[in-house]
Amino acid sequence: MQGLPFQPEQASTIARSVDNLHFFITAVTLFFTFLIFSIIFYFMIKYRRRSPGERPKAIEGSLPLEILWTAIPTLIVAVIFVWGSSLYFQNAEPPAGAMEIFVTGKQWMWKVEHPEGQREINELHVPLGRPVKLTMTSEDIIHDFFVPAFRVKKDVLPGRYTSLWFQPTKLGTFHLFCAQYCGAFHAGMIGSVIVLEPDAYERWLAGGVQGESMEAAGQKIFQQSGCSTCHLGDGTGPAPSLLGVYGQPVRLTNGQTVTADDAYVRESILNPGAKIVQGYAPIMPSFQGQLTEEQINSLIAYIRLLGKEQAKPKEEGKK
Amino acid sequence: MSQQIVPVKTYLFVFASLIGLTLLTTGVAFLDLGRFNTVVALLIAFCKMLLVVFFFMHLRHSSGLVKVVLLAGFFWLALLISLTTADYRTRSWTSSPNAWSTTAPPTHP
Amino acid sequence: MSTATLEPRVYVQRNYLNADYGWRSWLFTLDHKRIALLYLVSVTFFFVIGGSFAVLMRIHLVEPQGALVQPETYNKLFTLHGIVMIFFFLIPSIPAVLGNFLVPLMIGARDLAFPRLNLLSWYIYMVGGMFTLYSAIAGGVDVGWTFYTPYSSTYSNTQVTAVAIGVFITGFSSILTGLNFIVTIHKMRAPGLTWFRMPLFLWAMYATSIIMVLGTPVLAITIFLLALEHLFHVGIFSPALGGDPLLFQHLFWFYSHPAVYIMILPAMGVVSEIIACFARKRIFGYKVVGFSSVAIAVLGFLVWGHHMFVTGQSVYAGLIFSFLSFMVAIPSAIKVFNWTSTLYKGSISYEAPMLYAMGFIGLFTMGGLTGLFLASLATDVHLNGTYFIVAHFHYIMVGGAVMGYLGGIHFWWPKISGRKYPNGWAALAAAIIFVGFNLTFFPQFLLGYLGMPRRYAFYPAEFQVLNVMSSAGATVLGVGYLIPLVYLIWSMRYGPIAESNPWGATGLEWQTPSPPPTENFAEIPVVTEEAYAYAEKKGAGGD
Amino acid sequence: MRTRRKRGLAVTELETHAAHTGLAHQFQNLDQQQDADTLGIWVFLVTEIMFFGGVFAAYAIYRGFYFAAFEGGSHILDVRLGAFNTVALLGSSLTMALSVRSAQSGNRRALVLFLILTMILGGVFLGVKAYEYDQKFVEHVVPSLDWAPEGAVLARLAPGGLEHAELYFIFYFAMTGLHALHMIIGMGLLLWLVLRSRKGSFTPSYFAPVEVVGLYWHFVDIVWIFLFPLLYLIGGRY
Repeated sequence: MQGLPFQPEQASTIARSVDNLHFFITAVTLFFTFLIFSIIFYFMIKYRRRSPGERPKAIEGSLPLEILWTAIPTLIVAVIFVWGSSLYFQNAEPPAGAMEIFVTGKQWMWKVEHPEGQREINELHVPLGRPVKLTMTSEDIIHDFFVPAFRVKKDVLPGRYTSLWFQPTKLGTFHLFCAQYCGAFHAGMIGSVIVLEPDAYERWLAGGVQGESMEAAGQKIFQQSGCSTCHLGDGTGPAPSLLGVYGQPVRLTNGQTVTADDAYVRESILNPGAKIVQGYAPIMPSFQGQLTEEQINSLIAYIRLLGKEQAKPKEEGKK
Repeated sequence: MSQQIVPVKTYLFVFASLIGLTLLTTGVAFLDLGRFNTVVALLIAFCKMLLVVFFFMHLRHSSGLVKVVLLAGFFWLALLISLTTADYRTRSWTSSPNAWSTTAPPTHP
Repeated sequence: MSTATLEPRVYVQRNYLNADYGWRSWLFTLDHKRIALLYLVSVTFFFVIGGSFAVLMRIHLVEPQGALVQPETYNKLFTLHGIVMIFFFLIPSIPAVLGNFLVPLMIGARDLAFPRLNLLSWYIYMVGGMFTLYSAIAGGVDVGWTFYTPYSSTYSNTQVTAVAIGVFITGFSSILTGLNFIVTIHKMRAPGLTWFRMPLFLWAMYATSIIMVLGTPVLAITIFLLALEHLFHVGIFSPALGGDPLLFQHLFWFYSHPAVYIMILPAMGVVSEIIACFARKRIFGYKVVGFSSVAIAVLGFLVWGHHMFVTGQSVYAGLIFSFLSFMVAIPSAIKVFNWTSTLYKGSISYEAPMLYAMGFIGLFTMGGLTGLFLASLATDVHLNGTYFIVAHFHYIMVGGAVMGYLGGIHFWWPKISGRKYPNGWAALAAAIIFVGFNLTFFPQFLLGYLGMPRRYAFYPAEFQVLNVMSSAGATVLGVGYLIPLVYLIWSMRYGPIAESNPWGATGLEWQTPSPPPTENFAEIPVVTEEAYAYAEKKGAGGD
Repeated sequence: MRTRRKRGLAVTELETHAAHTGLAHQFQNLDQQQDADTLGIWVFLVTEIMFFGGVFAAYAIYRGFYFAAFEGGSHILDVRLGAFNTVALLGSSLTMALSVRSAQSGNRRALVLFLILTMILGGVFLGVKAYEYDQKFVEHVVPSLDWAPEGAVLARLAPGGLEHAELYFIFYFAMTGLHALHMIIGMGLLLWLVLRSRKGSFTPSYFAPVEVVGLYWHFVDIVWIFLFPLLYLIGGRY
């Protein structure tokens, strides 16, 4: 169903399915509201007091009725629970091949970086019909990335990555709101998501302010910050090689294994002592406070690239 | 309220056990039991608590209601801790980027 | 008036109101009924304060760019509205006013188990209130009543510490009240008053007390840690030192979700009393209704994570919390069905308290059912943090709890004051409140679904129509709340004298004179029948 | 309400009721009052469990995250002092239990003696605690106020990450501080008991205040029983 009064636009693949559940619960709500209201009105008129001394017979209650009206709501909420949860889980993970965009929230703006290097503020350009995954973090406090037309929302937390994904199904400009109160101009932390035809998107990426790609920026930081001195590609340096590492399990000195994901890479940059790769000494200095969130994002983008392109055969996990 | 007068000997015996357990828990800390160091320490603390509660605080002679009240306290504390850790423990089950999932090693390394 | 004192009057019964005079006799009283009146005056004061903040907000939101104040001021308005209404009005409203007045009367005792503690709770509450008022006067606070870190701990430079101290202190008032009720209900019931002969209001107060006693300390320690972080800039909940902001949310909602049940359970108790009385019927499924109160109190502790579905909580924890949130809906539904069935073959009259009770059922039903949208993971993602939430919890906490509170005040007013109020005005006020409430908050459901986030000082123009409707409704609602204030105060002096049992209700409190004497019962009563033995009662209503 | 009553007429039955020693007017008899008092203090202790429970829960989460840092922080503390304090506090619990016993059996001299002994042991605990706090300033491991660990201390804290070690010390001070605050309140209550029992207020049929304060004191002891291993004994000491 679409185009009802007081219905927000459906502009993503999940919007329709979320709305279907929404309408189902609305139907349940309306049904029971009218049921209760009409029974009450009926009883209040039918059993109104006719004489002041009236003493109606006591009714204890009724076990079958109690069971009935425990069972029916239980059944209905079970349906809603299963429906809502499965919908949520189906959409919890982005499909493979989703394009990735980095989003950084700060009081009171949204900063967006496309892997190709295009940057924008309070605007997010995306192509129609392609799944888009946002990797989000905050520079200060908790914000929340909310696009009503896509029915997606996720808090953006400092010191941590969260993500959401959507696949736009409609061209146009849609509201982007901050939905987690973040101080004085919380209401001003709004922007728009602009959905373009894929070729228009390509044109947009190419045009405007030319920035270098995130990987290229990351590579520069990798050199300038001295990462490349120790993280030698052939693994002979004092620090592990980063080739083929991203996305793969890494064994640590304490015997545990972690996956080298965004969070791990980020932590290793900011708090290197926390998880040392087996066979290496904890000698890396912390880069806490020396790199901006955007620089870290670029570094991660570069390390992803290293992970993708030249996987070392020895440690490669089969998938 | 405890109507019974507990013999001094019982109190002294409980006290001696408490001291013994204190020395034990301190001693065990100097042994390498891996993750069991924490388990043993908490177990000993729990035993000490039971001794204090049952003997010094006369729970032994208290009404069932008081026992239920105390149990409710611990039950709710368990709810608070278990449901909170349910979040932290399951964050690493998804592959979406999630700093806390990997920042968090198991509670008892 | 002057002749009244000269006239040799008929014997005026000694009661708790005329037992003693002077401010000392009130401020140092140990009488639960007088302490209840102290609370009545103070919660009314805080209601007016919190309400005026709401009025300012609704006026401000008439225009998309904001009609009245700066965004910073708007943020302070909604913060103080929330804090004052929740911690200083809703939580103490029914428990501390009606509960204090009625619990000893209903169980046939002379006072609560610990009268000094009871007075102390009021002082603690007032001290907490003073800190909060101070923070409002000294520049306000803008962190929202939820105090989310790290904004509250590190970034806000408003009066966070003062308000944290205020909330911390007030928490102990609620803990002590809950403790007092639990002990009183366990240990001081009159002979013959078994658990299953207790009025359902007492069951509700008992369930509420459980939450107060078990939940509030966690809020206290959380606010304490927050204040510590705010004062010393250490990283308990802020990521700068490795703290986790979500941990604050867990600890905060561990109390603050059950706190919703602190507000609604007592109102459910009040409604049970009123419906039984005005339908002249025993509550349908008495035991089920009683146990469902306790079930709500217990299950209410297991659902806090539904406030955190989009905050980065693990999806599996979200699954558990979603499931448990649906569970807690069931006892609430059972209650509504049982109240409705109580009317069946009753003898129903429509005095003002009954109208409030019916209003409660209607609004609570809508509020409860809209909760289903928020317990369900997929729909909550869209609605979380929008006006849908605002509408939902106002339906529960204002439509439900305040309706119940007003119903209770109207029901027991003859007992409390010894006077009657004009029933016509009261019925009119109930109708105006019901209509005004729906006009104010129903548009907010639509706003939320359309995607307007809450706590916005200004908003895109497309949301204006619904916002204007909501503001217009708020003026109706405001008038509705003012009317009872006027006629209840009027009735204290000019209202007709109330008999001891004007509604013909069962319950020990109606067996005492109106108003009751200080010691409640000259002789401790012996209970021989169930709570709502309306069928056995002979004769006409009223005596 | 229109007729002002004279004050004299306002005398209620409260006073006649209270003539009974220690029986408050709202109770029917001493048994009921004692039952209520006992239940009241236990319910209060449950609120205390939840109060400390909140900070214990937070501690548990962070200890899981930053075990190495917490281990390092723990090793800065002096186990001997912690163990000594545990023994002192357990001793005070013993003397407290004996005070209640003396009150039960109506031995007023023993009651006063044991109460004073409890206070002395509590004082010893607080003294040692104060010394430990002072040491933290010497070692510059007081979060926010004096945080500049150096030398051996720094070497011990560094592997787990300094800012996480600071988190450990926040919990150290918050938890022991709250505990010490409860001790100080308990000492005040003990003093009040000593004064009352010297006046002979307590009899074998009425000693609820002694019992109630005793339960509170034991609870504070239990908190420490958990704090000791959780703060002093993290990880191996070998």
